[in-house]
Amino acid sequence: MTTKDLTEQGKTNKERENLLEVKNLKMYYPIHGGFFKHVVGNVKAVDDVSFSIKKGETMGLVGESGCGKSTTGRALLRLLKPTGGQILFDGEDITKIGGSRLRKTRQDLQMVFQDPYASLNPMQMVGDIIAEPILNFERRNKKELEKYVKSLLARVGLPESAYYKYAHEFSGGQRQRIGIARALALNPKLIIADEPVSALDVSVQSQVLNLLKDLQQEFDLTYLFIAHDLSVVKHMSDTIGVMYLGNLVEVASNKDLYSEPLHPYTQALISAIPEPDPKLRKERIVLQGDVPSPANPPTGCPFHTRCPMAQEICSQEKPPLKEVRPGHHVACVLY
Amino acid sequence: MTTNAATGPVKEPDKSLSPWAIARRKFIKNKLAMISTVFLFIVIILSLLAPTLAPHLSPIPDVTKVNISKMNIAPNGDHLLGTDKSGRDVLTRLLYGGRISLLVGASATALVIFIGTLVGSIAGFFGGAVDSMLMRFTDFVLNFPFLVFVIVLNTILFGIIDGLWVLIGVIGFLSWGGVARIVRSKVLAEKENEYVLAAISIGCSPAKVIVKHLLPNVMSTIIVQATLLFASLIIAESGLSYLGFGVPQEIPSWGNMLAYANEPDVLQGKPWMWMPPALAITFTILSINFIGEGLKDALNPKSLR
Amino acid sequence: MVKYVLRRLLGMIPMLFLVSVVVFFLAKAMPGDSLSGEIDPLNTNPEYIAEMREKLGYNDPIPKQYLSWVTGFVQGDFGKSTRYKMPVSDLIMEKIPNTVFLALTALLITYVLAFAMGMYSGRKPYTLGDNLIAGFNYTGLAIPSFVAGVFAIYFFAFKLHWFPFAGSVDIEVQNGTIDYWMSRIHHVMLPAFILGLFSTASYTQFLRNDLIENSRKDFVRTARAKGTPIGKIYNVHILRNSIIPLVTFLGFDIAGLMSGAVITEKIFSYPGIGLLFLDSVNNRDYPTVMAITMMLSALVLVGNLIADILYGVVDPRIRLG
Amino acid sequence: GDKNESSGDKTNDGDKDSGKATEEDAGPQQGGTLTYALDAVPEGLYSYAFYGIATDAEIISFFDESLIKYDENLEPIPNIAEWETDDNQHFTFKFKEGVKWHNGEELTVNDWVFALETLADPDYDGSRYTNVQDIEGAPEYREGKADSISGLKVVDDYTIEVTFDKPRLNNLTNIWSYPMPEKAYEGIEVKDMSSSDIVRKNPIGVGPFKVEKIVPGESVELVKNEDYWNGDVNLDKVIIRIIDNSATVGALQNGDIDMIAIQPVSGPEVEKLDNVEIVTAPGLSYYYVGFKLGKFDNAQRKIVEENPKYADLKLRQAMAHAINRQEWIDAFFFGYGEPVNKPVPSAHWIAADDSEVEVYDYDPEKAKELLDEAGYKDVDGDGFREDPNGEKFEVKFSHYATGNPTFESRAKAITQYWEEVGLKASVEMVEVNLYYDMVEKDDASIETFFGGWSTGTDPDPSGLWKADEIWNYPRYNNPEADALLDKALSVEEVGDDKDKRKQIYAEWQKKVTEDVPMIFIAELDEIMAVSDKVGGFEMDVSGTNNPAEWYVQGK
Amino acid sequence: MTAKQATTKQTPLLEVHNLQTGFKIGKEYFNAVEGVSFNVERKQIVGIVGESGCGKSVMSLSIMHLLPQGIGKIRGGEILFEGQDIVDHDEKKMNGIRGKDISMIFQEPMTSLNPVFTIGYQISEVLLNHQDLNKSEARAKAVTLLKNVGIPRAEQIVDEYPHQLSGGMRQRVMIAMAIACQPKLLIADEPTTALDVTVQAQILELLKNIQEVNDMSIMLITHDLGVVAEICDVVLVMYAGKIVERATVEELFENPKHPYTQLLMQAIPKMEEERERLATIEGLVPAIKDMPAVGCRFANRCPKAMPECMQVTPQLGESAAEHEVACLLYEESWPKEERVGAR
Ligand SMILES: Nc1ncnc2c1ncn2[C@@H]1O[C@H](COP(=O)(O)OP(=O)(O)OP(=O)(O)O)[C@@H](O)[C@H]1O
Ligand SMILES: Nc1ncnc2c1ncn2[C@@H]1O[C@H](COP(=O)(O)OP(=O)(O)OP(=O)(O)O)[C@@H](O)[C@H]1O
Ligand SMILES: [Mg+2]
Ligand SMILES: [Mg+2]
Ligand code: NI
Repeated sequence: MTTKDLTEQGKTNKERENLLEVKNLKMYYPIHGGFFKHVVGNVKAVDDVSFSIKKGETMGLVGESGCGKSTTGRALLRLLKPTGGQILFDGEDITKIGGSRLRKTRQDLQMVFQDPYASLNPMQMVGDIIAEPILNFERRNKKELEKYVKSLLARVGLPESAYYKYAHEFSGGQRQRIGIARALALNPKLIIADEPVSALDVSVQSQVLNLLKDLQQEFDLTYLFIAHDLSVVKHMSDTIGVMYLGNLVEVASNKDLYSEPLHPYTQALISAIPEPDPKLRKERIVLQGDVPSPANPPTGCPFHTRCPMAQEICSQEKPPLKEVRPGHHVACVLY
Repeated sequence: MTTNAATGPVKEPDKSLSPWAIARRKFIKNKLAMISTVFLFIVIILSLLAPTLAPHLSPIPDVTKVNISKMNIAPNGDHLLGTDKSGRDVLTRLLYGGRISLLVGASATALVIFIGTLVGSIAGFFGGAVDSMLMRFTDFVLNFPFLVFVIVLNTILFGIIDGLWVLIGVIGFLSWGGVARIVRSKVLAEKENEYVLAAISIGCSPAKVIVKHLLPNVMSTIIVQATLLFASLIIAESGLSYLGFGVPQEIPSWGNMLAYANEPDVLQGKPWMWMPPALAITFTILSINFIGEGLKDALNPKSLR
Repeated sequence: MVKYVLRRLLGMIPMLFLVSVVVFFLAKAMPGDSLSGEIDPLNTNPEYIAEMREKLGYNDPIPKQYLSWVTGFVQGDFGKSTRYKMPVSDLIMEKIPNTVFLALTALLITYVLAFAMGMYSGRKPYTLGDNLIAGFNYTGLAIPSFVAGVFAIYFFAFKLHWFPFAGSVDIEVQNGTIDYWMSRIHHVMLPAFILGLFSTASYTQFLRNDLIENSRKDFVRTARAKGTPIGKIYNVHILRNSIIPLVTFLGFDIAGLMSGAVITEKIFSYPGIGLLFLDSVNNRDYPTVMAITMMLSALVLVGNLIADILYGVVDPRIRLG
Repeated sequence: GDKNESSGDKTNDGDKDSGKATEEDAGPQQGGTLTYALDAVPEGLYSYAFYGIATDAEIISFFDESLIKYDENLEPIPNIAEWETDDNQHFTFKFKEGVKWHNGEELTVNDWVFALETLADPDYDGSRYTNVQDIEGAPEYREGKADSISGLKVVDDYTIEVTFDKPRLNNLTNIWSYPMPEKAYEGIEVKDMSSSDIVRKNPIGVGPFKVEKIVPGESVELVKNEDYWNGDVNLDKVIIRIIDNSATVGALQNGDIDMIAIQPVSGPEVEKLDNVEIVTAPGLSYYYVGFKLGKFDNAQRKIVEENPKYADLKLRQAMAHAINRQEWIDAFFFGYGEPVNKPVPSAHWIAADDSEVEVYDYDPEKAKELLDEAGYKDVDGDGFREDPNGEKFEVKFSHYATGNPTFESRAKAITQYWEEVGLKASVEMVEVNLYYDMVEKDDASIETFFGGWSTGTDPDPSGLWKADEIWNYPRYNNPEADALLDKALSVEEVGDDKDKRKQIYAEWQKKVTEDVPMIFIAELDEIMAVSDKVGGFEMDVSGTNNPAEWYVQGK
Repeated sequence: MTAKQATTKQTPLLEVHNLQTGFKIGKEYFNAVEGVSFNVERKQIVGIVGESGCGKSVMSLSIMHLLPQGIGKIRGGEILFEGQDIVDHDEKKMNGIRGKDISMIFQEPMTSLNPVFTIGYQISEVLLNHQDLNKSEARAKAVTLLKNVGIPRAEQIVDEYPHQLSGGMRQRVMIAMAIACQPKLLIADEPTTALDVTVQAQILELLKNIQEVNDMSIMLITHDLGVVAEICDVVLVMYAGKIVERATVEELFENPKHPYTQLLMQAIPKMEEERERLATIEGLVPAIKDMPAVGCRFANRCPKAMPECMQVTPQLGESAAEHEVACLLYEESWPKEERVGAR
């Protein structure tokens, strides 16, 4: 609101442009071993991922547990230092910056976290939790600040009285709203929502999803929406990226992906989702086995170990992400 | 939109207890812990008031003066706990001794907690090379056999610095390793919680993350550790004094008073000289331990999440 | 595993080196000439002292002195005790069996008692028995060991005549006979109990709490769902989990008991390392003090290693490699 | 100097006559075991030639003996050997025949020669060379210039002539009188002797008991020597146990131990026990409060500096008068001691009578007077006296600290006496080893200090008092006094005349007491707690009687 | 499916009548399950859905007598297993049933296995508890079981520890353990919630197969309506300790009656249809301490609530009808105009 400057306001009306561009992002976690705790290997949590998000749109990221979704999200916020690649935010490469520059950039980049129970400091009052990001960047009159925070609370659907309470007094859904309010406080351009509803009941999940949608419209927000539930992602996103073992295997628009999934993994994923309709009981593609360890990924296509359509070549070459239809990217030798 | 409606329990808007307040309530409900707190409080007050109280409790309130004519008197009306081998009033010395024993325990604890928390939280928060370096150093310090090093260091420093502070410093410097480790592991565990990431993402500096977000959450562990340490350092003081490597003899402390039990004639013949400090130590430690247990229960984070 | 142990042992070297540096400088900081017992303390002839100092290298630069001390040390030459006029290594070898025996007995008593009481308390928390055990534990934790020791002598030795009040063995029995060992056990029981009192109390309490905590774990529910009798659940499923931390304490105990023995050995006039150490400090027998300090430091390291190895052995989740 | 371990043969019940546990008994009984306790840990050097501390000597005395012993006047008398001399330089010793070592070898003069040569050996690592250095040729032997000591002339197995470098009155009392079993040491280099088994594990002697077994640091088992040369041994066995101080009373009461030399502090408690008697004998040690009067230069072996603070004699006298020694002794030594007025323990034959020396009785008024005279007056009204220049004056009193908590209070008590006469005083407790280091090196922080001396059987006080001796801690520097000490030893001056010698020493004592380089505080009794079942035990100033005569009843 | 063939003649495998289970809070007991009644027929898969905290787990644990000791207690009702009331069975009698006739798998495959025993040991244990086998036989059988649940390298896996397995594998191990003695009833408390969709599909597939092969009944607890639709025959919808609706799976999804059920269904985003807004249910399931004594427990969150809902407690019919609902809107006695009929 107040912190938004006018030139940017102007831009939003123009043709939608990329707010975030990720090029060949790599994020390896070192594995320490031996007595001297030297690096003995790497967990390739994110291995060469590229995508971009347009201003005002939502990019969804799905994939199974451990495939590197959170890591991607955290790397974008520079909560982690990427091993390689570029992150262009608003045209600026933020991979290498640090210190105060980084902190400034973070004003525009915020995150909503997965675990509503762990993402709020239990020792802080809700009011302080939401006010803290603001105080980190500017001095504010106390009264004014309180008013602002309360307006945010109201906006996310919490009573003003929540200001003086502590997180433990709230339910999961309410906590998630507090987390959203905190992310909103700095009036960011991009919000990374890392599985914001995974821990919630369906009834509450829908509240949060609705809220996020409303806020997007109201504040012209851009989302990177991470979830493991394809139906939720589909509900929220304009484009969807499917991740598998640190790789982006398919990126497509919402509609394309569902109507015409290209990658065998995406197909299996969609088919595995139990439809809440007994009439739709169908033959499913049931994948065998589990996701391999990213510390020791298979050679070639990461999916070939479980792929029902795997060919010989799959185990040798890693297929790059190609645009096979307009706006539909896939990394598979089949295309 | 439906989501705009207030969903919180609107019934009781004023009920908002901070985690500390909740812990306090729970602690107050714990009878044993409360009795212990009161007891410890009384012990502390009595010790602090020693100079004021002494003249009322004993005809010879001077704890340092030797009274040859009043030596080895068994407890009687004048000397409620008798006198010791220097003709000093045992009760008076008990009060003064409490000051020193508690002071040594408390200051050493404070020192230990300070160093331990500093090292542990920095190592835990930053991880990587900083962590390995600090933890190696911690291991190194932990490697010193405590008693042995205290004795050696105390012998060296004896007479160079005021004896009491030597003791506090030496005990403090040798004992922080455990706290550092515990704080580190707690910080590591706590760091996994997303609120730490959240704090970084909203632009908090590392120092602020540690001080404002991590430490309050690790504090419960630190407090519990502190009580345990307080107890064990009081025991350490008395043990060292008993062996003759603790508080300088001219300063009354419970340990120094207990050292009389070393004398061949005291143990069986003059129990009033060593029983009071022995009981004082035992009950003080007992109450501190109970307080520690109470705090552990009260601060149990499971009650919050 | 063997490789792991070897690597860990190798890793101790830098640590021992640092410790040795510290010990060396501490010794240097102590008043008097500390590195050797070679100078006759009764001979005050200045020429003699100067000559000996030169001969023994006290006038060398510090690093050189350190080097010669540490090389001697590595080769098992800990110097000569100024007090006992014999090689420190012999002195230590003479005392160490006693302390080891004491420590092992203490360990045994500790673990037997802690297991018996902890199991009982953990299975029947908040009962009378549990409260009694808790009472014992809290007292054990609160009474300084020397008070407990002095008390124990008073009651068990002088009043009840159950145990001897001093020494490690009755001198009149023949070495190596059954009587000899019985006498040693008889002598060691009381000090060992006092030495282990604190650990006994804390382990009992630890085991109890851990049992209670583990009994709430999901896998206990699974075991019950399988129809496993509750006794077996406690004795097998829960205990096996609770043992893990306790067993690893064993490693730390080794060093802890050795240095903890200082007070106990003094009270019971039990001739071991602790008493030797105290005696050496009191008599400024620096070579002995240094050797014992180094030995105990090394022991702490070994104890840690043992703890880690035990951890790997009892906990399948930790793999050593 | 702790050489008072030789045994005497005459009873002296001491002034605290509670002893003589044996009087009414029918007579010595044969057999039985005696448990003798020590409250300190021996170092384990079980040889007179090598031991370092009195605890070891106490054990050695059960199984080994000296060639000569001392009566209750500390006069040497023959034991295994007799001697003759005309000039106090040439001595002829005659050994008893048939005295056997525990290994069966017979004791001959060669064993003694062996002992003396060992002590004079450059590799010898004990501290007793002083006891042989006066023998003619010993220094040369030590320097390697001779392969035997020229002053030793073996006449036959039982006769030896010893020549000293010059005549001295104390040559006999000074010479090393403990033979070593040469055969047993065969093949052991001198430098290895102190660590050899014969010293540490299987020591042998000629005494009434044989060492059967040693548990280091804990106990020693001795059995009757059937071949004892000097009559029958009553006891079958002696067990020596090391116990902690704090267990003394309990162990005595329980009968776990039969005998132990106790500290005065245990006295009252032990006296209360029904089954234990206390036997005392006057000791040869005394406590003092020293003044640091100067600084000693170790290299030049002389006192090079005077310390002005306590230079005023009247100040020192006043400080001496201020102390109520009787009260102090009763309080801290429970009556097991007496005020001492001179630098020689009263039991010693050279001790002067109190009438011959300057006595500083407790007299605070006199002390104040003296201080007033000397100009130490309270000019600023703070209750304490300032020095003659009006500067603040504070007496600093140092005392050694061990684990013993009473040290601090007894030191404090002394300063309180001084404060009562208006001298501000403070105590500094210094860790005991450091303390003696500081005292010896004349550390600036030592002004007045507490100390204790144990004198030996040799009456000569030179080692502690002459200006060129490092152990002259007060740095007492009076050439007249030194001259008297020299004179007392000079054969030309004194000859055989003991009275004359004593007279010179008395003069010297008077001089010292006049100069007050130290305030003599107390001489203590030796105290032995002895179980009722023990008989035949006696003790005097020269030590206990021969353990061969001890026995136990009722077993 | 199998359900319909089996219903008629035989007694139901499990009959639960008016089950009440309470927890001690402070000194008082509060019911987490309040008068629940239902049947499980042989070879039937019964799904139980509801929000978190509405008593699904407590109910299933009550059947197994696995409530936390000293805190949770069955306070009334009957549980008839094959016609026999097991409510008053002591621990020993229950041990004869648990693992043999009724077995259970849990939500958290990570913590439900004992970390310090091998997989083989843990599977053998249930066999040794109930069958007269020696150790090596039990082990051999464990290998077979592991193979049956589709674990590769079964011979090696038996000697491994739980931490060496992935979540899906652990859940398979749990299933292997549960079916070891060919129980008649398997209670599965959210067996797939912690798993990824692809793995969830595997496990559901497995459960279906096993059910068919072993002829057992399954009580499947879940909060995922998709899962219910996938494999269940009959569905119970629970809310706040009560069953609010019961129907065959087709009927329920076709025609959800209770407002709660309706909202639940509308709250989930569906793949095949585009919905701008999702339905929401405001508020929370009340804590067991705050349950209203009378009235519909859903009333305070129900968009269709009437004043009467606060005063009259709706009852679920006990008939074996295909579709039962506990809501005043469907009570015949209620004024027609305010009733919401079938759409
Ligand atoms: N701090 C870390 N150190 C080492 N490895 C890590 C770390 N954090 C994550 N990983 C590993 O990186 C991989 C990707 O993790 P990430 O958290 O990004 O997965 P995710 O897709 O978010 O999974 P989920 O759905 O469970 O949240 C995983 O294999 C994980 O084990
Ligand atoms: N041990 C317990 N002590 C007290 N209350 C309990 C306990 N266990 C469960 N409850 C209460 O019982 C009610 C029902 O819990 P239950 O675990 O059956 O819910 P659920 O339907 O299984 O939910 P979820 O989907 O989260 O597993 C809840 O309100 C819960 O708070
Ligand atoms: Mg994640
Ligand atoms: Mg549940
Ligand atoms: Ni709305």
